[in-house]
Amino acid sequence: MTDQPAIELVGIDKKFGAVHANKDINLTVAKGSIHGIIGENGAGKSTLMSIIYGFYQADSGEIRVNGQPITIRDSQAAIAAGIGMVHQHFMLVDNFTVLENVMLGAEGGALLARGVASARAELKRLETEYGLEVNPDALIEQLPVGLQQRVEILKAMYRGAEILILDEPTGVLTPAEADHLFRILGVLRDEGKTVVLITHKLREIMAITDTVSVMRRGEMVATRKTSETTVEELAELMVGRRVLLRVQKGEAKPADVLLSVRNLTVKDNRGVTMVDNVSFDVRAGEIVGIAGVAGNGQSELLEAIAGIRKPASGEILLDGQPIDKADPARLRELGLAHIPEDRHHMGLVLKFEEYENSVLGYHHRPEYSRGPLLDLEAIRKDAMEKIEKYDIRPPNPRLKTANFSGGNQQKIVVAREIERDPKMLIIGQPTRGVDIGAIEFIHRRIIEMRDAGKAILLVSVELDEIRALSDRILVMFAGHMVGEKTPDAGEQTLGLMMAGIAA
Amino acid sequence: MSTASVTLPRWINYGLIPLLNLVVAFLISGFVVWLIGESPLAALSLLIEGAFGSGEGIGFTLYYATSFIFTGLSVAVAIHAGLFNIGSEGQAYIGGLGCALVALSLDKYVPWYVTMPIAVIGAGLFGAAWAFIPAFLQAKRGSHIVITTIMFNYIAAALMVYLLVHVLIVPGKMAPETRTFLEGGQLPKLGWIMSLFGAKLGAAPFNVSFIIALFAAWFVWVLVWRSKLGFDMRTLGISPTAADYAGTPRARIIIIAMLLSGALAGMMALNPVMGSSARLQVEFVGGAGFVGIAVSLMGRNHPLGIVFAAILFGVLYQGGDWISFEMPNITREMILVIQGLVILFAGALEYMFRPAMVLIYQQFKRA
Amino acid sequence: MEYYEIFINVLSSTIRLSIPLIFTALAGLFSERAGIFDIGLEGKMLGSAFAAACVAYLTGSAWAGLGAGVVCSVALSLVHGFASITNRGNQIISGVAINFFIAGITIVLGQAWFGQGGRTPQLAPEARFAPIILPGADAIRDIPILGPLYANVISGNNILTYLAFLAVPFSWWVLYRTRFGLRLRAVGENPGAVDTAGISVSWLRYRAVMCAGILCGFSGTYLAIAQSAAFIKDMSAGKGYIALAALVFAKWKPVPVMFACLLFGFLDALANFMQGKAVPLIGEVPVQVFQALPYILTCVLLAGFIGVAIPPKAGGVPYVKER
Amino acid sequence: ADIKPALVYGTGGKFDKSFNEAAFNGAEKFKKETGIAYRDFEPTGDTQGEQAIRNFASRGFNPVVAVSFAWTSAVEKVAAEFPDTKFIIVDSVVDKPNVRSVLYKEEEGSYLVGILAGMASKTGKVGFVGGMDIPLIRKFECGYEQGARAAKANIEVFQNMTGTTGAAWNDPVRGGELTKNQIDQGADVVYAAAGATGLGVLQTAADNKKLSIGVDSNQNHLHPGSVLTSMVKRVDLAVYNAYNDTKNDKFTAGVQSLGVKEDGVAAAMDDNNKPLITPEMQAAVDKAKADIIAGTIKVHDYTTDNACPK
Ligand SMILES: Nc1ncnc2c1ncn2[C@@H]1O[C@H](COP(=O)(O)OP(=O)(O)OP(=O)(O)O)[C@@H](O)[C@H]1O
Ligand SMILES: Nc1ncnc2c1ncn2[C@@H]1O[C@H](COP(=O)(O)OP(=O)(O)OP(=O)(O)O)[C@@H](O)[C@H]1O
Ligand SMILES: [Mg+2]
Ligand SMILES: [Mg+2]
Repeated sequence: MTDQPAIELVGIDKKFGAVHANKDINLTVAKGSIHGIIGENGAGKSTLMSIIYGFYQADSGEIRVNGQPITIRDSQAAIAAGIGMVHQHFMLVDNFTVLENVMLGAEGGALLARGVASARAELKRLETEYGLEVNPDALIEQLPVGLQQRVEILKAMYRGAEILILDEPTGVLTPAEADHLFRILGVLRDEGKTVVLITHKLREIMAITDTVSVMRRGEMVATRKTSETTVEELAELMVGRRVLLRVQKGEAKPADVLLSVRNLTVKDNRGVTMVDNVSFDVRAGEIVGIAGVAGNGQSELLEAIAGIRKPASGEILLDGQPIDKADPARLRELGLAHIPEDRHHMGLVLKFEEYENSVLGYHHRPEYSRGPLLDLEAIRKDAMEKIEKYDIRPPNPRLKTANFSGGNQQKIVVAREIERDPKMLIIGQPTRGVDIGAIEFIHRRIIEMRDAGKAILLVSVELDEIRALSDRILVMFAGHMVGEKTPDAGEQTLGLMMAGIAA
Repeated sequence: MSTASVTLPRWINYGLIPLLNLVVAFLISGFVVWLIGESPLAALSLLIEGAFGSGEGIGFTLYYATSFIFTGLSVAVAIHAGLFNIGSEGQAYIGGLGCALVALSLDKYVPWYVTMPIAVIGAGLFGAAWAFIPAFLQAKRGSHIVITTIMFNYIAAALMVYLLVHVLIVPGKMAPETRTFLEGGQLPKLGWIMSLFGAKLGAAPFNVSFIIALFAAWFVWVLVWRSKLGFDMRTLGISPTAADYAGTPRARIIIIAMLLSGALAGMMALNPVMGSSARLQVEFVGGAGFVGIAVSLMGRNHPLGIVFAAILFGVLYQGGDWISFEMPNITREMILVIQGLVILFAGALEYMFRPAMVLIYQQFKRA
Repeated sequence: MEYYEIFINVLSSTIRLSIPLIFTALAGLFSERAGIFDIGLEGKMLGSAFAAACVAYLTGSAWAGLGAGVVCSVALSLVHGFASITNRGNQIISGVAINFFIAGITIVLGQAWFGQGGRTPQLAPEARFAPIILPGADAIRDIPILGPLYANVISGNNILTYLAFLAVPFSWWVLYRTRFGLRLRAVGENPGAVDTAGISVSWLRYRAVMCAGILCGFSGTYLAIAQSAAFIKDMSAGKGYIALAALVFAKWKPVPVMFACLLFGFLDALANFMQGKAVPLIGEVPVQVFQALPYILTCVLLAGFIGVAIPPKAGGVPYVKER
Repeated sequence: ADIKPALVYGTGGKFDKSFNEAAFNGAEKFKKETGIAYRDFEPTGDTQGEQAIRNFASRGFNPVVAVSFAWTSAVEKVAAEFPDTKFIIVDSVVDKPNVRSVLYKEEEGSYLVGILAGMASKTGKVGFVGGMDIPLIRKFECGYEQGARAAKANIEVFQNMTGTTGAAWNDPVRGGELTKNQIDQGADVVYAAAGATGLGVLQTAADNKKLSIGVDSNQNHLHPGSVLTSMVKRVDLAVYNAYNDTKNDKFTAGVQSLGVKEDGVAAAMDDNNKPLITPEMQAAVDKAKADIIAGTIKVHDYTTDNACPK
């Protein structure tokens, strides 16, 4: 075999309307290597990979596979070229079996009957060869995320991928599961296959990649041999300036209990128990962080406390009075503010103008209304004040919210919830999809709130964020609180707890 | 690159693009006319002549427009709450019952200006009541409101005929209709408005309900863009999850929105029942409820746009009658054809020309 | 009249009235399982009925009529596809538009061509699908129980009736046993999965709506040239919507769809049968009650008092990759 | 006087082989005889009649004939607006000095065909399928029932109405289903008074080798050998007379009701149904006719008390 690079990108450029997601990208991935790509959220990593996989079309630029320039019009072409991809957001049919998902698009014949047999055989082979075991007849919706991801990998392998792209595969995995994944990737590399691994967790990069490329704001800013670089250098490249990986904060002065959760059980829409008999307190003047891998019940817990999801049993007390029956509107009255995990679908109405979102949920308040009508002057004035105070750009309350960038969108939500000066603040993924500048800003605001004697409950899948902000850390696994730790607890111990291996 | 997230100036979004859609709809209609073997241009000039040729023509145009304003608003209010109410037809039909009952019981005793407000309420209440069950089923049971409202159109038809044939009919009369209302149950015509422009209204039943319609349009504007309820409705309509987060009571908003929608549809009955025929007749709605869908979409669900779109359809109806009279080959259902095409191009295909627009627009900006 | 006879009569009437529903509901099944809602079934049915009647009248051949019906309905499906797949328009609005357009155009053309108030001329027997008397039907007619059942219910229907009942297992087979079916079900649940598997979402959905078109063509044809002998304006009379309700009620599954449609057909038959008869306990009931009955029941069923149905996940949502 | 006659049909179309076609024939007859052209209009929806009538009047057409009760209120209004124009309304009464209202004693005609049905029926069961459920149609049904009884005292009469909206005049599918129902229940003669819906009735009767009775126009030719007779309602007379009288300045306002006596209604006899009509039947019909004219038989009119004697 020639040692042509597996993938070569020349001048790839991609715009999404106003957003310049990829700017003239050049990249070379050597055959038989694990190539890491890091970058802030929104840097353009997924976009770039989706272009290689033929999911998006580049506006301009050339793709070469094994030295051959090829045009990848759709994923079919990519698959034909031996490229497989595990997407950041899984591309599985929930009510299909593993087998059906694997076969989809590679059924081998107009009738299913024949394909099924061979597919089973092939799955067996892959299982034994790479230790990718999963029951072929299980329904996807009944599999834990870890296994779902495995199905995605199987899909790629089944199609005989020589080049495997994984887009932030570890976001949904415990450290232990991640390590298992990395072992598999190692095997693949030794088989001569090429792996492209996207993540923004530096630790993982250092752990298994041979080469690493850094993206920032849609540009490819650097490529390094992993052995010749350091975490600090990468972090700096990623962000464009020195980063203080820790936020300064003084000692917490916890006062009396504000929020207390008692034997809370919450089910999701499918009726599956996601939060199982959980109890904890949050005191005024402290930040309680809930660590855990995505999908272990944190979302449901937040929604239950915020009054969006009715608990199955148990009780929630705010200032001693039960609130598990109250709806979000009522809770705001009681001084409980909520920064939701998903700003695009919950925190904001993207089609609204900025000023409308700046009062979403509070628009019934007397100061914003005259009788049954809205008091637009008051609202716009108020919105403008927040825009200045939080440096939201562009400073235009009449602009459609969708046209603000993620970080600025997040600032709109944060401003709205914090400026109401609540007693209790519950926060989900405060900095997801937000650039570092905004991250620091938002972190500082949160600390200020604490020092102002507010009670704060913080949920984040970013362990670093949890450790940076929290005064106490609760670890959640499979709907249970598996334990409490102080921020100085080691990543190792927390990681084990997140994996359900009690500490 | 995708043009979807490029923002265009208002005059293109709300002016040029709807206009383009409309033009295409008309071109195809013209083709149909040609297919029948008549001259599209002749038809067009007849359309104009019929609709604007005389004070009477204009009167009829505005008379039809009045009904369409009501039904258009009815559809729009529901759409803003994310509901597609195809039941305006039936709600208007039942609204007619409410309006007629008021007229029948009061016309002997009081003058029209006393009857009217009560009739407005009666019609509104009955229309709202008819919208309630589908609303409730949607809110509490999640049953598809599009289908339920259609079903309720059929049920309304059966109910009304039963009442007209067996209860409200004047004994010994053939036609299933109520007795003619007396003065006190008839809405005065707006001849004076016409005479301001030196035109004569003639027999056209253009009446005061037109003014009520304009008032309703203003009311809807305030409701949707200036009131807290409207804010809740729009939040729910655009993003139900955001509504949950904001603590907007979904079920209640859905029901309120549908009640308002039904009430507006019901008030439409004033125009034909008290304003024109002065009696309740079988099938008096005559499809106005469905026209409301086209009107609302044409008008981008905005009251002002709806008023204009309603007048446009008034022109189609009046002019259409003229055409079908002069060109016996072209029946009045031609309007349904145009209606369908307008809904298709202004509604389902509203973005067909957008990418092109964006590119052209960007060319201009460069230059 | 003797009860078993009544039963037989209502049953045969039920079947006659269910056929258009079955074809139409199956049409909706293909479309909605692929994630394309189709309120336009009503219009497709009406349009194909008109096309079938015209062509059958002109050519004097029922089969030519069927062909025309199918072509017309497929063409309409493509319009719906163009609006909702290619242009990502609102599927419900597109369907409603088609319904209006057809409701008008059929009358306009019909009146212009035949001058019978939007009707098409009566068809000669050979231009219609005549009842097929199965072998031995008359022979065993007088055997108690089985005789009437075979002679009046099983035998004596037209070819389309038998096709409708064949279409049910066939649809099941296509959906669950073929590659096309697998992909079709997938695209209705998660188009992304189909797309990343290298399959064109648009083309797949276009094929799905075309299947819908073909089936609707059959139902329309049945209305015009099998069940009756001409096209009559608005002859679909809301059957398209009722078929949709049946589809929801049947939770988007072929065999249950058939039973749901038979149920609605039965109601209609009962409505006709009960007219002018005294209902036990209640006594004489106004005609209108029976005429409204199917519509009322539709709502009752949709209210999901028989268990709520979950539509295909991606249903009604246009597939958008780039915001 | 020279006149400009106009004609507005009922919904259902000019060539409905029934009601409207009869009116059309009347106008044609007048045209043939006098050479005076006329203008006609086919509304396809209930909302159109009024404007059509007004358009004719305002264009100086005179007289204007509106066939169908559906245009009652329309004529009422327009007649007031154009006092010098003469209007003729069929099947309904409008009390205005310039309006002639032409009514038909459908009960009498229906009585005659009822007798034929009663005599032709072997099962002792006959059927009636009406269009829209309105008093007018009940009137047909009632007369039919009385006639059938007169022929066979213990006869059973099934009756169905097709629908509750204007669509009921235009729904042969349902008409056919209802007919099939009645046939399944044993009816072997079915009388259709349902406009175009009737076509479905006659079709189904023919398909099932049973007898049917047409209405308004002579429909015997539609399915020879299956259509027993037709209750012809001479709408053509109303139109023809209206034009003629106006032409000869003999127009009279007020109510004209045409029954058996005036030849306004009759049971159609021609070569198409000759084989089906036995001499006894013929005799019975002729006798009934005579009795009605003589007044010895009084056929009850449903619309007088909205009830039918059982
Ligand atoms: N389908 C889309 N339509 C419009 N804009 C998009 C789309 N996908 C991504 N973008 C924008 O393109 C930019 C790059 O997004 P992308 O998902 O590639 O970043 P990323 O590096 O993968 O971020 P993350 O680490 O959060 O996955 C962002 O600004 C995002 O908002
Ligand atoms: N849901 C959305 N709909 C439309 N456009 C969006 C959406 N989300 C993001 N965008 C577009 O993507 C652009 C960048 O969004 P993104 O979330 O990537 O922020 P970013 O690039 O990370 O910038 P920031 O540093 O503020 O986070 C926004 O300016 C916006 O125009
Ligand atoms: Mg990404
Ligand atoms: Mg971002």
